[in-house]
This record gives sequence, C-alpha cells and structure tokens, in this order.
Amino acid sequence: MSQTVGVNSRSIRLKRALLLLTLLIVAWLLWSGIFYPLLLALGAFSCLLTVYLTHRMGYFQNQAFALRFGVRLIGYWVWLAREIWRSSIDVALIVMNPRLPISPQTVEIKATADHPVDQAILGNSITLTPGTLALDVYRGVIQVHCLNKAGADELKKGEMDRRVAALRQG
Amino acid sequence: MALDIASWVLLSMGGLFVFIGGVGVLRMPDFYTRIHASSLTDTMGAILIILGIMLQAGASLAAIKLAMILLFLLITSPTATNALASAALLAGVRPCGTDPVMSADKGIDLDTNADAGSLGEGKDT
Amino acid sequence: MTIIFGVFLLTLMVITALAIVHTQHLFVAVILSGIFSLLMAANFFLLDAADVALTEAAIGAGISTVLFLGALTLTGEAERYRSSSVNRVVALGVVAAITLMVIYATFDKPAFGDPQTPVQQHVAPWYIDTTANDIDIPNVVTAVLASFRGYDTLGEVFVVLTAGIGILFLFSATPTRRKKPQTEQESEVESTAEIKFGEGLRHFLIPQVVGRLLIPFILLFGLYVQFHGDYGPGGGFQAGAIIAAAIILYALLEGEARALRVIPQWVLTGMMAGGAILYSAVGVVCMMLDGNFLEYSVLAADPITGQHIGIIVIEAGVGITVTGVLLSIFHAFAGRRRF
Amino acid sequence: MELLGLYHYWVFAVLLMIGFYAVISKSNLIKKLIGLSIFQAAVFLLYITMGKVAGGTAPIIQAGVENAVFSNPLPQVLILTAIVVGISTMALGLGIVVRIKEEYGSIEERDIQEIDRR
Repeated sequence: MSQTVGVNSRSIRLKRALLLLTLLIVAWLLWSGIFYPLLLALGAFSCLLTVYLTHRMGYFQNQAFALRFGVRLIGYWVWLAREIWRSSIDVALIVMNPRLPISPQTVEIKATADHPVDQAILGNSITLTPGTLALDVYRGVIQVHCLNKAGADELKKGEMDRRVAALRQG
Repeated sequence: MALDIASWVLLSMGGLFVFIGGVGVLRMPDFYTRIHASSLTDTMGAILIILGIMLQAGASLAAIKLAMILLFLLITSPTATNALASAALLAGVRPCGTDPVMSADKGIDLDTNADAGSLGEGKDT
Repeated sequence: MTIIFGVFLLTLMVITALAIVHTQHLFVAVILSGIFSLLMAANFFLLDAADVALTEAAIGAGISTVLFLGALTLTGEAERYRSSSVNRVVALGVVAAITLMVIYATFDKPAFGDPQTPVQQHVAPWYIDTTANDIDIPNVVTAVLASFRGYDTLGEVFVVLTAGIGILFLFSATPTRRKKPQTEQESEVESTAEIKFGEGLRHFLIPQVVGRLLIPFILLFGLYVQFHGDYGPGGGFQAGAIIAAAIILYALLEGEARALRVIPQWVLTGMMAGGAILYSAVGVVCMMLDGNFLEYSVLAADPITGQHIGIIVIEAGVGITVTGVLLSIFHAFAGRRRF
Repeated sequence: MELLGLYHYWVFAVLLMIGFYAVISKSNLIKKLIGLSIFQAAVFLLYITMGKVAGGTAPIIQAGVENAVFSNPLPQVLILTAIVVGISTMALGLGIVVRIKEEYGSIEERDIQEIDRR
C-alpha cells in the first residue's frame, strides 16, 4: 500500500519537475534569443541545475507548487483587467476630487477556494485592483482595507471570489 | 503611424495615472489610504506605460521581454504591497475606521504555528 | 530629455542621502539607502553603464539591504546619541569647506561627455578596437574585465574571498561577555525585523506562494546573466549577486535552516575557494601551454576560440566565488543569535 | 550638456561630503558604515560620469552597426568590480560591528570609549 503511494507520488513529482523544466526552457529561449550550440548547451545545463536546486528546496514534494494553467485563467485576466480599469478611474477621480471623498474601512471576506495558491491569487487580485487592499490572508479569511464604501460593497458581492473559485474547476 | 499615435496615447495616459498616484500619496490622510493611491501607479501606470513601449518595440524579442516584465510586475507588485501592509499591521499601525483590538486578536498571531502546515507540509495526493 | 532625467535623479539622490544621514532610526536609514542605490543604478544606466547599473541594482538594493538588516537585528535599531552641537558645528565646517574646494576644482575638469578628454584618449579606444578583432565578443566591458584586465579581476575575486573568510573567522568566536555598560537600555527598542529574520515567514501566505513561484525563475535569470555576459550586460559578479539573492529570498520565506539544508555551509565554503581556484587554474593552464599567465589565446588552436573558452571559465569562477561569499555572509549574520 | 556635467560633479562633491559628515559626526557605528557607503557611491558616480561620451551608447558592439560611439568601458569595469568588493568589505565591517556589540554591549562610539577608559 505504502509502496503504491510512493510510486504514485514519485510519478507526480516527476510530472511537476518536467512541467517546471518546460517552463524554464521556454523562459530561457525567450530571454536569450541566441541559438549557438554552446549557449544552448549552457542553457540546458542552467535549466537542469535550477530544477535540481528547486528539487532540493522541496518544490515537488508538496502541492503548494501545483500550478495549473487553464484556459479559464486567461478569461479571468480579461475580467480582472476590466475591473482594474474601472476602479482605477474611480480612484483617480477620488484623488483629484478637491473634497477627497473617502471613507476607509476594513471588511473581512471569506475565500471559497481553499487551496493556498487560489487564496493568493484572490488576495493579489484584490490588492491589484485600486481601492481595495488585502491586508492579511489568514485561514481563508481575507482582511480587506477599502478606500470607500462602494468598493467594500462591491467586494462583498463576491464576484471575484466566485471567479477565483471557478478557476480550479477548469 | 497609427501605432505611434496609439503608443503615445498609452504612454501619456500611463504618465497621467502615475502623476495622479503621486498626488494621491501626498493628499491621502494615513498609511493605508496612501497605499491605495500608490497602487494606481503600480497597476494602471505600469500597465499602460509598458503597453506603450511594447507598441514602440514592435513584433520582436524585446516586446516579448517587455510582456514578461509586465507579467512579473503584475505578480510582484501586489505581493510587495501586501507584505508592506502586513508589516504595518504587525508593527501596530492601525487602519482608520477600525476598532483598536482588531489587528491584535484576529489579524496575525505570531505564536501559533497551526496554519504553517497549510503550505509547507501540505497533503500530497 | 536625458538632461531632465539626469538632474531629476541626481537631485533625488542628494535628498535621499540627506534623509539617510538625518534620520535617527537605523531601519529607516537602511531602507532609504536601498532607494539610494536604485536611484544610483538608474543614473548609471543613463550614463551608458548598463553592466554597472545591473550590479548596483542587484547588490546595492538587494543584498546590501538584507545584510544591513541582518546586522540591525543583532545590534538594535536606534541611534542613541545625537552628536553634540560642538561636534556638529566642527564637522559641518570641515564638510562645507571641503565641498566648496571640490566644487571649485570641478570648474577645471574636462567637459562632460567630451570625447577629447584625457580619460578617453589612452587605453579605452584600443580596448574597443581590439575587442572587435582579437576577442570577438560584443560586450567590451566583459572583454576588458575578463581578458585585458584579467589580473585585476583575479585580485578583486581574492579580495571578495578574503572578506568572506574574514566574516567566517569573526563569527567563529563565541563572545566573552564583559561587564555590561552602565546605560542598560539596549533592549528598549526591540527590532521589528528580528521576529522573522531567523526563522522565515511562516504566516504570510501571499509572499510565500509568490516567492515559491518566482524563485526558480530568479535562479534561472541569474544563470542567464552569468552565461550571457559576453553578449549583453552581465557576467559573474552580477550573476553571483542574483543567484545569492534568490537563495536569500528562499531563506527569508522558509527559514534559514532550510536554506542551509538546500546548500550546506561546506558547499558554500567550497564554492568560495573553488571559484577563485578555478580562476587561477585557468591562468596556470595557460602557462603550461606556453602562454603567459591568463593568456587565453593558447587555450585552443584558434586564439579567438581560446579567448572565448577562457572568458567563460573565469566568469564561472567569479560567479561561484561571489555566490559562495555572499551566501556565507548572509548565513553568518542570520545564524548568529543575539548574545 | 555642459551644465549637466558640472551638476554631476557637484552632486558627487555633495554626496561625498554627506557621507563624510556621517562618518565623522555620528556616534553610531552602523550609521558610520552607511555614511561610508554613501561616500563610496559618490566615488562610483564620479568614475562613471567621467567615462561618459556625448552621444555614446553602452559599450556593447552590435553587429551591422558601423561607427557607433561607445562610452568608455574602463571606468565601468573598475566600478563593476568595486561594487562587489565594496559590499564584501562592508559586510566585513558590519561583522566587526556585530562583534563589538557582542563584546561591549553597545555600538555607540561614546559608550565604547567609556568602557575602554575604565
């Protein structure tokens, strides 16, 4: 029993390592843009060394590194870009308004997704959107500092949370 | 030519957002609201300016590198902002409009190690 | 346009430096000096020194901030005394006099950017011309660093190595506690950085997740900078700093002990010495092949290929030593508990 | 261009002296080291400024570009290595300060002199 688990997890580890290796190779080729054999060999060496070091760092043992690249992520980015655009205009108008109409407040929202990566995506999306700022992510509860009440209400509706939770299903 | 105009429009709009962000940092009353203002610079300003430069670079390796820089910025700058805000909470800077005990009891407790496992020794399937 | 940028950056640098000296809180001073380094790096870039800008950004804003913070957790964060007014007046007088003298001297300096000044006349054009023909790598800075002035660089690597050895020796001693000073208030300002420095961030989810995502790419970028030093800004010194920064980031996120398990101290010590030995070995091999010390041309049948091989190997040596020394220094500071 | 050059030199002078002021007037040893690093940075700035050639670019030869004007690579090489050596020696200085703290319990010059006098 334990042996099958071991075999299984080893194959998963290998898969993760290969995924990382592919990403690194793509990154190297894009950065370098020079295709002499010597540099390609050095690039292969660099990618393998990096994978070895990350292996020693314990990247493939736990699931925290399990990134998934779904098509939904692109859709999410498009949606997020629109959100950022809208709230940027809002915050810019607030800043330039001579009366400075702000009503700072802290709200707590619950993240539906329980995977740490998803929670981090949610937290960072909140911070990335001007007007809301994730102060602390703790056991799935995100403390958010909002610049005004409208932003807080918008957040409480949970649109962003739903979209982030949906990422994992894709 | 059309590309040039589009690029300049993007660049100047980015510059405008950076400027407004700067004004906001000066005008806002406390630490956390200032972060809100500076996030204008971080997000909209950076996105627009890098898009503008990408149009200038055209379809080349430089444009891809710029896209990677943009991606990198979009991942790291909210992280840095979050770390900054957490550090401020830890150091006891209270956000205005909250009750004083909030950061102390619900926020970050330093002593329990309970949730450390959520990342480090996570369940492997 | 460049003029506006230049004046802007320089003015900001002066303001930052004044703020650094003025503040009594050392933590603030260290963070401000990180900003100072970034401004300096931007200014170097304006002055066409891309390699130097890369180095300054990696070292000044990254590693040096971490090292200073590491030292602060061991020594406390507040300056206890303001300098006395007599002291301050005398110091200001001296400083003002020297400033005026130096500024007076600047009027005799050759014009900025003039290609006819003595600095530009002697070796520099020769370096640029010869690089194209004899060494055949695009980045002249790397050619000068690794080939024309290989002796200098070897010396610098040994200085870096010596500094690393010095730190290891300094911290190998266990402190003998002498009598405490009369003013017993040293623990009055507990450092905020101290809480996390040794054991890593264990509660901050977002930095941890994002850090994990980025570390492999930072490592790869360091190696990229290492091996593309011939073609663009980069080389062993910058790469060593970037790789060290990636591992230091890991140490800050996951704890210093775990970072030491990834690359143990004996490996780091070996890297410190090994890089310098690798560099010198290239020189010795050149001598065995009937060349002069560090004359790479004899390393292969074709002199240009020989130069390429030599430069890549000695840059690797530099990178290994710099990584080893910077990481050893970091671990020495982070592993030192407060006595 | 002329004025920008002079401005560079003036900023060099001012930064140099700001660093020097911290070294001679501050009592805290870490503050002295920070001052020293400003001093160092000023020297770096002077070298790089003198290597700049008007209309020049970074000294990286690009294929197919003839008669490009390059800034002087030599000061860049010297400063590049000096930065790394600088951080190593700075770390050594910090190490000494930490040891002083451990032995004397203070990093203020004034306290240390007092302890030594006793």
